[in-house]
Amino acid sequence: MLTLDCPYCGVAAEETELHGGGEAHLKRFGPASSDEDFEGYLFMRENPKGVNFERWRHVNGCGKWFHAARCTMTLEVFGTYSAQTTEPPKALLAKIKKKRPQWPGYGAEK
Amino acid sequence: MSTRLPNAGRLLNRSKAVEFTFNGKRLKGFEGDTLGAALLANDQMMVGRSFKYHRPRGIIASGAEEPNALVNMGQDGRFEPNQRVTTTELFDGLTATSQNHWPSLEFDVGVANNYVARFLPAGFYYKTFMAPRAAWKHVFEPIIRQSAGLGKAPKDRDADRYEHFYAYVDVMVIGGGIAGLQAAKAAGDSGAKVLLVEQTRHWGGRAPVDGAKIDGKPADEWITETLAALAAMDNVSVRTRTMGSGVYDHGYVLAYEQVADHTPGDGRPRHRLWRVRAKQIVTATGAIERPLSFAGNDIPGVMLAGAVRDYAINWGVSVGDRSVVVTNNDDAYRTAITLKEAGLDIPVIIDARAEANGDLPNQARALGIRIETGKAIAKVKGGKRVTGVAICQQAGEGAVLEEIACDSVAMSGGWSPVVHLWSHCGGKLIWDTEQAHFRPDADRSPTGADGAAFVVPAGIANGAMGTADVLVDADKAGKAAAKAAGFTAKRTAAPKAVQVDEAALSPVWIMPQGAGPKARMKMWLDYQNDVKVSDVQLAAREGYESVEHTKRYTTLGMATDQGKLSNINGLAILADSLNADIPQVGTTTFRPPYTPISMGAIAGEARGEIFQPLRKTPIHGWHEKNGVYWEPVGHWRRPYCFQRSGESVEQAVHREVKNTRENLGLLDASTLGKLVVTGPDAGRFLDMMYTNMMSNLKVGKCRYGLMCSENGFLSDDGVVARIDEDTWLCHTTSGGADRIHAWMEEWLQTEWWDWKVYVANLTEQFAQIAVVGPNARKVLEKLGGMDVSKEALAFMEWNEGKIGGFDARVYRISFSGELSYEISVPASQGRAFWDALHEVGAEFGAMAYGTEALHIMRAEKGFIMIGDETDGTIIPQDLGLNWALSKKKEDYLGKRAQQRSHMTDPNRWKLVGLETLDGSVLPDGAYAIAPGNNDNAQRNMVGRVTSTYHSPTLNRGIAMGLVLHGPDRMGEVIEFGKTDQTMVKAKIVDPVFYDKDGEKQNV
Amino acid sequence: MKRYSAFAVAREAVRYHQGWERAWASPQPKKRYDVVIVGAGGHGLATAFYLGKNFGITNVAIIEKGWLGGGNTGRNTTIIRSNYLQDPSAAIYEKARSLYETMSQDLNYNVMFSPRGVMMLAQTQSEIRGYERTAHANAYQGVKTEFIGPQRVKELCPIINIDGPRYPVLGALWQARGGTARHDAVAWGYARACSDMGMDIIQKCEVTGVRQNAGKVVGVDTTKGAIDCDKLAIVVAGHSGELAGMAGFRLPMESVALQALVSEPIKPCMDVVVMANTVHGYMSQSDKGEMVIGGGTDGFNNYTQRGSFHHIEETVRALVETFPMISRLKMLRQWGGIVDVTGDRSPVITKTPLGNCFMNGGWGTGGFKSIPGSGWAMAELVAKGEPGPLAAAFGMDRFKEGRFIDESVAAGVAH
Amino acid sequence: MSEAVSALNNASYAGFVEVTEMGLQGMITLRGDLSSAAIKKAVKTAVGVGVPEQRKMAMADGKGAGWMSPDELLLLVPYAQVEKTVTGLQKTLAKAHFMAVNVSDARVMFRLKGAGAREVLAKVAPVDLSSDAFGEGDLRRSRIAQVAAAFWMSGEDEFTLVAFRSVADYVFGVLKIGAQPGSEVGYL
Repeated sequence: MLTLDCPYCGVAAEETELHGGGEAHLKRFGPASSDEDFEGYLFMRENPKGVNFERWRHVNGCGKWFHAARCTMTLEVFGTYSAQTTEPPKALLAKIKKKRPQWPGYGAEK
Repeated sequence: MSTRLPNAGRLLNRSKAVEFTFNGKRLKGFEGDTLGAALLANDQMMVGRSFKYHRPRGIIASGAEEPNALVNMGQDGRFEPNQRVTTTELFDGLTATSQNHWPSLEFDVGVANNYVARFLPAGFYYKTFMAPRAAWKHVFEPIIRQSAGLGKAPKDRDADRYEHFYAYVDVMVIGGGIAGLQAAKAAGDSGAKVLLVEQTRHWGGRAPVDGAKIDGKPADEWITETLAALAAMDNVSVRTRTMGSGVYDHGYVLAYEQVADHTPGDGRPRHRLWRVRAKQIVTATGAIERPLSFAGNDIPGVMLAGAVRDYAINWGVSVGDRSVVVTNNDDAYRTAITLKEAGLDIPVIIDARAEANGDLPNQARALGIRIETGKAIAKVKGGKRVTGVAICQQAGEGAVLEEIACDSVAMSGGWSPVVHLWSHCGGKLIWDTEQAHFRPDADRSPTGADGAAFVVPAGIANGAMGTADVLVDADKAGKAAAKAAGFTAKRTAAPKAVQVDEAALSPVWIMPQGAGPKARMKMWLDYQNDVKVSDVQLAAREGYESVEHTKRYTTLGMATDQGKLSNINGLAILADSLNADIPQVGTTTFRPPYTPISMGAIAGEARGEIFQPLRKTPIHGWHEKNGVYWEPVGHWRRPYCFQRSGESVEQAVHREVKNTRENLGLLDASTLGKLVVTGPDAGRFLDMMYTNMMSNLKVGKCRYGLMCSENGFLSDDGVVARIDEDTWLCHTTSGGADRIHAWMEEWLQTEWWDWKVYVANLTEQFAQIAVVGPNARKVLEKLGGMDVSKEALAFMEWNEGKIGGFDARVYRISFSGELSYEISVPASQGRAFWDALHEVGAEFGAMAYGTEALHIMRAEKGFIMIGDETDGTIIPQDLGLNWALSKKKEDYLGKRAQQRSHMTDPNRWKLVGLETLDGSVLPDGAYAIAPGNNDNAQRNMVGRVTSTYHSPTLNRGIAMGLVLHGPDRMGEVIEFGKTDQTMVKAKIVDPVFYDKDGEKQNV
Repeated sequence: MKRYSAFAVAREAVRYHQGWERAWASPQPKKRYDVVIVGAGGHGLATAFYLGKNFGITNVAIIEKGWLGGGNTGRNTTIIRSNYLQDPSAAIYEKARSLYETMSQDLNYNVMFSPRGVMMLAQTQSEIRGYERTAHANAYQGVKTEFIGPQRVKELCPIINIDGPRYPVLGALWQARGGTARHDAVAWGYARACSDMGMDIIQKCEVTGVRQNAGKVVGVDTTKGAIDCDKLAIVVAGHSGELAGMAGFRLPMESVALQALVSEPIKPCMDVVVMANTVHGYMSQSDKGEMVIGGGTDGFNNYTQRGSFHHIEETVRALVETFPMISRLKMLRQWGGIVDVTGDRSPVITKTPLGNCFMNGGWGTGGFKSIPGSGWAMAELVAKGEPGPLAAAFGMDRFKEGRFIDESVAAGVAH
Repeated sequence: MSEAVSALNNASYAGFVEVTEMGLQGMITLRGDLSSAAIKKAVKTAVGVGVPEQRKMAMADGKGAGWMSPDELLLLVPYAQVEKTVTGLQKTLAKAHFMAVNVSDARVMFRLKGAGAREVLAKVAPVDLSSDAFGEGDLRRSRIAQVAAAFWMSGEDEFTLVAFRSVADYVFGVLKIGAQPGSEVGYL
């Protein structure tokens, strides 16, 4: 039963107040894009064992979308941050790296 | 025989006798009894039958670990199977019956299995019952099902109610023994908010039974004082009858409070399921005693030594006049001493160890009890109860040295910490060779949201076995938990206790060491599922080497006690068979709940009318009073039609269609989504949301729009009205309002966050009523207040003002092909407006109609319906809606997806109208069948029916469907297959069946 | 290998069952195999079995990180049905169902396939339409199903509350030859048969790398050393992403927890399998007497094999409403499995960017019921290098082309 | 105009806590940049209180403003004054990017009153409602059993709760069950 800190409300929202929105920081591809890029955008997923960047909506709450960095093996939450960004905050990446020296880093799988 | 001892029983209120029945027999007990204690006090040795062999089963334990003594309890709405008698509080009028036998507990035909037990080893059913093929389903399986299962299935609806409760604490302490009490005290002293729960109704656990002295006082005194101290702290709460049943991620604990099980029908909720969020959890869950594996260790009267002691001291029950004690450790001597001091006979203590010279054995000797070391039980004699034991050398193969008569056997194989709650969320274990048990590995504890440990084991649950150690460990645990929760623990010393010095146990996994196969087939590991030493050895022999394989192959530990007694013993046998160390073999995964919890408690208050939210429009009440036949739409209920007396649903629908076409129909359209989109970028935003242009819509006008998912598929449609320069009102489908609102917010928040747009969902602010039919204008004119003439309010225009005194916004749109106005008024006035329309409209033939009439009328007009023509795999192009796909826009959600090869494939099925040659109604969902089969030998299909109705207007069947190259095949006749393999012929036609030129709606 | 039979059991009983031989060998890996299959779950073992049976390929190793059948094969609710809507799904699930019919005899291991019948309740108008559509499709796909009315539902399952206040039962899609089987036995039976054909099942052996050369797989590195192979088949369900990562390609998949629970055992009260998709819950009664209950998947990526309790709550809530009598039963045990879900919630049986590497996964909630059909189709793909008719539609290229196999359209969630 | 009626027309239940539907209440959803001077001024003129802090409800003689999200407030005014207030907001904010809509009829408002009010709510809302965590003026958007709701502590032993109009019966139903005599928890 996850709890995630909503960066907008400042509450530790619990899973029943949240709605998961899948992988974070996907780049949208529109009409001019290649089949590969479009397929990647809509379907291909990192699905990592370990640090995962994902989207959540505080649906039974302020209604805002936000981002979370979470470990899919331990469910540890490294941090949550604004939805209005195209990549994780540097400070958060540093924090994760410190906690998980083995972690290849954001986007390393891509 | 087992009886009640005079004036013993620390938990009894002897002044209050309690009556209950078992298998119809009227019996007496006392307040404070468990059902188990009371049954034993009445010499009810046998209480049930085992799962597989239907062997006689008696009470073996005194708590949650009891595998045997399960009964049917209560009656009718309060009947419940598989009640554990050892944890069931006795109350006046309790009724219980034994389980899993026919015709009676004493004479059970199922016992036949026992006589052929030799032919029914573990997994025998995997090797047999294979021929003839049909026999499994029709012969073997039914027999197995009948003889399996335990209690009877309840028949009636549950008479009780249940509820949930959310609590948030710094430290939750699970277990109310001296460890839990001390841990709670230590944590509470730091100022942390503490919740302490105990599964029974009593505090203190086993300490008082074992005669512990704490800070120089008897345990009972210390417990009372500590409880008083806890009661004095505002930051500490304590609850009995509340079991910590599961530990989940991020500090979520499930606690199961049995509020009224002991007072049925007193109006309180029966169970309350607590969902606790704890920063730290202390598991002070104690330990469970292990049986010893000797032949006949399952005969009623063979019990755990600790349990025998509990019954004597807590409930003043002697389970036998002559009790043999058999052990591999010192603790069991406490039982012998207790019984002896109670004036009962202990013919012998059989100790498998070479010597026994600890304090307790010496006390026993001093009391004149005979002690036989290095010995074992070769076999227990008796059938439905113990009559004696045969003694042999533990080291030998079981040659009988002596037979001793007795009526009960108290056994102890040592104690295993209760590590369930530690393990639920990933806590790991280490093997303690000294104590021969698994205990929590402090270095590998469960971790929480912050990645740090959040469970702290305390006392015996952490492997601290002596009273003094328990208190020190618990004090440490309580302080550690408080610290981890952000508090500073007080510098206080742990209470002191005299620790009886106990000699080490010697692990004994079978008795005697060299017992042969025949004897091993009589050594029970899992009493309820009838798993024996020989079964585990067989599993190992056959290659089911992983502990999971063995568990599943033999069903060891899969009974209702989840292996509380059998797991370690079984593991040891498996390890021995594989010549491996026990830690190498490892344990099975511990899963919640610790002991079973009621489904009712899990469901909580959600049943009947409030099982799920039911959404109601302001006009809902009128519908209920006017013969409505409901159709669930999401959480809404919409009128499918309104039946009049003697009318079938179909007749009602046809009446509603005809009346709407000929006179005046009124539809409650309040459930339609109404989203207001406003801001300088609103037009640009809607151009992305919809496939067609919305930015160029003129103020005062309406336009029908389509929405697609990013994957290209149609997801919603509706009429959009331009309210002012910056504001649009978007109608969605009834099911779509919340979904589309969320969809818009998602794009605004996560993709185009710099666009200046706000969206609000005003669906429920308004009641919306469709006024439809040739007389629509007349009724509005009669109500008066707004010019609704063709000139003032043309088709696809809207206007707002007053109608009949109501604040109204009027949209001149039509989904039926008739002259039609959709009028929205504030929800608070919705019902009044509806009534007014009926009143004023009476002379014009006003009549309510439902969703089915709506569907038929739109189908007659060839309008598509989201959810009928679409199913999540349909793109606008399939439905001939290309006109709604803007060519001017370079992008909209779904546009890129619609460029993929399969989406542009000319062979996609396309929308057409369908007319059966014989005028009949095509079956809903029928497929168009073409000659031949595909590579998987399935018939070739070239189309399907998406909507099909009897049209009362045309008095024939009409349908829409998707057909391969359909639009190019007008007039062609194709065949649709019925489920009975017969075919219906239908002609491909234009989907618009009625008023092709739209004259009626444009008047 | 000695055959199993009632006679064999009797013969062994005489000598206290001391004479039983191992059900399967546990060898050390050889240096090289024709085919290495990663994953000794039901799908992996079935793939191996049909490679041997249908194509005579027996120089095969099945490599398993843990214990055979220890993943989703041993964690599901054992439901078998083939009443799917889309042609490709109906084809492969019906193939699987028909193979289950004779599996006990084919494997000489009683997997207790029990065609007790599966019903999917229709509790809304749109469900009625969806299931009627499925019944029509099934009629021409060779799948025997029928749409039945509420009274028939009540006859078949008397403990159902067909006129609950919220969602009265309006009918059901009924597949009489659907049912259940003993999940562990399916894995064990295949394992025994594969071992008997001389294949090596290597347990406690984790793949740590996929060795490649010029766009082809040459072998795998494992915790028991390097193993060469001509062909590699990856059949690891929830762990597909990890293996694909080693092989260097991405998948349209995510791994989520799927939860289930059982009640304490009671005497028989329910002979059929009931699925209620409107309220999200399904239930059957095992031969042991436990009510076996399943629900939906968690809404986030998760490899812990633990689920969130509120999903259990939603499922139980739904079933207490549908079967009021279970309110006074108790939940004995809950658990979770990790299922891999694709973009259209249908599986992939597919070639990969590596010529001689093949992948089978993405079964989501449909894994157990498909095991034999999946193995059959996968074996053909591996043996021939090209998909046969059963697998043809399940290639991974469909996501690029937009050619989806979407079952959610009629049956709601596919369990 | 005709008589307007609220969802449950002031229905009430007296258990160990009193549950009352509050009848017609003016409610306005205001969205905009809450830190902007324009909004601050507009809110002040509209309801006589300042823009509330995060998760707070600010009330002053029958009017008030509740924090719903970083860009949304719920304004409370007497039902009869809603339209006037909305027009007022539109005037004062004419130059800003904002949204002000009347949601009075889209919502239902309940009041929980009595010593056990915290406990009744704690049965259906996953929120820490202990006195040290939730006090007068505190507001939270969460869920009530299975539906979204917002509630705030509007007095000693008193909560005010807002949910969607269509589920008024459902919310009333779960609150009544929780408030039934015999269901006291004795914890909060």
